[in-house]
Amino acid sequence: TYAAEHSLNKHQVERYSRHLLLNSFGLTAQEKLCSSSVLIVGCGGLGSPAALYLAACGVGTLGLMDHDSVDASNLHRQVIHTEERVGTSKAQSGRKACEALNSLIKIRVHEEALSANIALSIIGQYDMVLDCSDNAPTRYLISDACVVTGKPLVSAAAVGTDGQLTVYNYGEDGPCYRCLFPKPPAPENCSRCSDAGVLGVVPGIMGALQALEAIKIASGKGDVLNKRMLVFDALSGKFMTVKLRSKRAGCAACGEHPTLSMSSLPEFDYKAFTGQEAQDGPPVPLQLIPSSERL
Amino acid sequence: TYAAEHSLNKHQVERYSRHLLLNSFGLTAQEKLCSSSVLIVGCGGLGSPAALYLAACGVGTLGLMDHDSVDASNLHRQVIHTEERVGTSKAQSGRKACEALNSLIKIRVHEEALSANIALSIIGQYDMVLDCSDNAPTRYLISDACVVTGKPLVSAAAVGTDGQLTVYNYGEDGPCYRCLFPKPPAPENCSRCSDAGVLGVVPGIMGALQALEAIKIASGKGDVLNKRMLVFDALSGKFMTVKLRSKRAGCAACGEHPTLSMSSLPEFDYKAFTGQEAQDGPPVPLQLIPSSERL
Amino acid sequence: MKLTVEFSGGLELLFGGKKNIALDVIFKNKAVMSELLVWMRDNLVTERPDLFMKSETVRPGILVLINEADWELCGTLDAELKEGDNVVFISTLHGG
Amino acid sequence: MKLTVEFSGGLELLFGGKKNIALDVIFKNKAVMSELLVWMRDNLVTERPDLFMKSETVRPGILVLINEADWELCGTLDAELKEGDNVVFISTLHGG
Ligand SMILES: [Zn+2]
Ligand SMILES: [Zn+2]
Repeated sequence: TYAAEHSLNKHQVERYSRHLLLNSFGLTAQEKLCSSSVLIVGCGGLGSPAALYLAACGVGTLGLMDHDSVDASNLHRQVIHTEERVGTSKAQSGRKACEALNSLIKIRVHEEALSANIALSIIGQYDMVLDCSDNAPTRYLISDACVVTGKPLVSAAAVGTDGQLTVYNYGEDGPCYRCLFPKPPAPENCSRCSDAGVLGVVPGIMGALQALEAIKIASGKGDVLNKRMLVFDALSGKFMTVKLRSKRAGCAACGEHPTLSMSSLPEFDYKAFTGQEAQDGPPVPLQLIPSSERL
Repeated sequence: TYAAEHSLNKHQVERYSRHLLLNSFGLTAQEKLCSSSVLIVGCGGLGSPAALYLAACGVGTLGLMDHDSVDASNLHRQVIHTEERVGTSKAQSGRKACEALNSLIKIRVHEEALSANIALSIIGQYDMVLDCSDNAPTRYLISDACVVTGKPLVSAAAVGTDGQLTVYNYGEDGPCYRCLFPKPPAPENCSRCSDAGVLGVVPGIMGALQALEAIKIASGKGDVLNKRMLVFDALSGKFMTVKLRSKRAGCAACGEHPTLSMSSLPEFDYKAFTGQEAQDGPPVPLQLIPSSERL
Repeated sequence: MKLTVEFSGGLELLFGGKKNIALDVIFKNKAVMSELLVWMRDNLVTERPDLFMKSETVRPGILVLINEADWELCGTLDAELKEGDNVVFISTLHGG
Repeated sequence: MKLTVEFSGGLELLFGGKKNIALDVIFKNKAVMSELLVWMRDNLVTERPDLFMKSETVRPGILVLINEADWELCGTLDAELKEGDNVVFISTLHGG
């Protein structure tokens, strides 16, 4: 049913037939998807659905990066892992889930933390990056490395019952993470799932939405969420799309006279800049709400 | 760290710690979740993420219903299945995925199609139902059976790049499916994923949102999406929440003088009513858009 | 009267693939939904008008929203329209 | 001047847990964001004002939106407010 001049083999045509049937997607979009490469930094709550849906849809090369190992308290939201794989590498566990789902794609595993030293060489190998990390220093590093290497960045976050999603460093004048947040928040304002808690399905929803943005970028279909942020309030069930600024002329990463470059980024001290280690955040001030006022 | 008077064992406290930490969720909500039972009808594109996230979050009893078996063309979106399980029962395949993720919950498998004969006795065993089915007669049957047995129904659908989500038969005067659609559409207006195609991640997003609504209903936290419908356009990335009618007084299922009841529902001919078999829909008129006008 | 109409769930296929259309409608009698439907059928539908309307109203399976609220809340066919109103037509989906 | 303010990403914890608040603000000089921030700090914050403001503006990590658009697009602290405006404060999240 398809013309001879396309790059999909018969397994791919069968596997992706529901995409090929789709008027608004079709053969060319699927071919682009099958030849794209995507790096997922963080195989946790966001990375789980993002990896599953990107593996399923046929991204050519999927990179899974995480230095951590699976803990039982992860399994309420990190659905790519299993009880059997508790204690093993999250990146390897993610690979097993994605391989079982789709052996037609190539999966690469990076079992290390993203550091300024290695960021450019790893991110340079992919067409785009998904920030599924869980801490401020890593978020700044990923954004800076994407700007320096010229890669679009699909960034999501979830804490408690709130979620956020946007695409950085995309299009003519799309902003980067530093354009929005030139100064990092103080460590006590950076809540983490492990401290503040998170309703497990919230990163599930946000990570699936990240996969969608990656698919749109890779396939060239649809309007990418750059210069816009999707803000989700799970308890009220409300999504709000807000309009963001363009690139900031004075941005240290993507501005007119950037101080970050291929040569300076590996030297940049993200720990000193954010006041936080990538590996462990401060406890969140849980005492703020007395239990009598809880929802 | 938790008072002695609660019903969670130490494995549950460890597993669900990120929910227990959460100010807006906490112990009582988790206890309610752990004692709830949810039936998922359809282990496909919507049922896959719904089952994974409901299993992960600790729903007490999860029912997985599907009469179909896994096909390779399902795997681009039905991420609960694997290549190894192609040809096997979808409900059993779903059970394997959920069991591997969370052995603390009870999983029940229903490897049969939902028919008017068995609907009341099966749905009667659960606290609520997720409609993850793929055809009009099954959607009417599930809604009617939920009205007759008094169960809330979390209903989602996805075709192409569009998604819809609402909660039927919930609250004082929440409508049912028949209140909104008293007359079924003609068969040629009922497009299915197998005919019209579907971007795989779209049911992924909608199914995760279904799990969230189920969690809100079971836990008593947050505003449930009844009398509202969430409409998602994946290509533009836009969510719209629309306000729906209340119960319709003349509704055949939930109105003031219903014709459907415990005794009459099993006799109702859903095939004749919708003009469609639950198992196979008509081909969609794909010729509507010439390829030159495709997005 | 300037109105915007939107289509979802595949209905855009009947309107040249457009999801949003800005209209300037001259109503013959009253600015009500029943007249808008007929105007749309006669002036806007590009394919298969029978997949949009059946007798005097939208075909079964279409949800109509006026300013993001179900038209059942404002009178269905008799609902009055005013300058700037947004009318959305959503075809209910069955797939999953 | 009647305004609504909304909080997201945990900032509601500084405002008594409320996600939406309807305000009636009397501005001393001009109805601009800089004055609104000070008014909110003095009249609305229930906990830790230092987690809301730092020197004259919001603390780093807070995104401010006026009518759903980044306040950078309308002058940040000098952005003028008018009756009915909606101002949203979003704390950026890092978890995943
Ligand atoms: Zn920048
Ligand atoms: Zn009804």
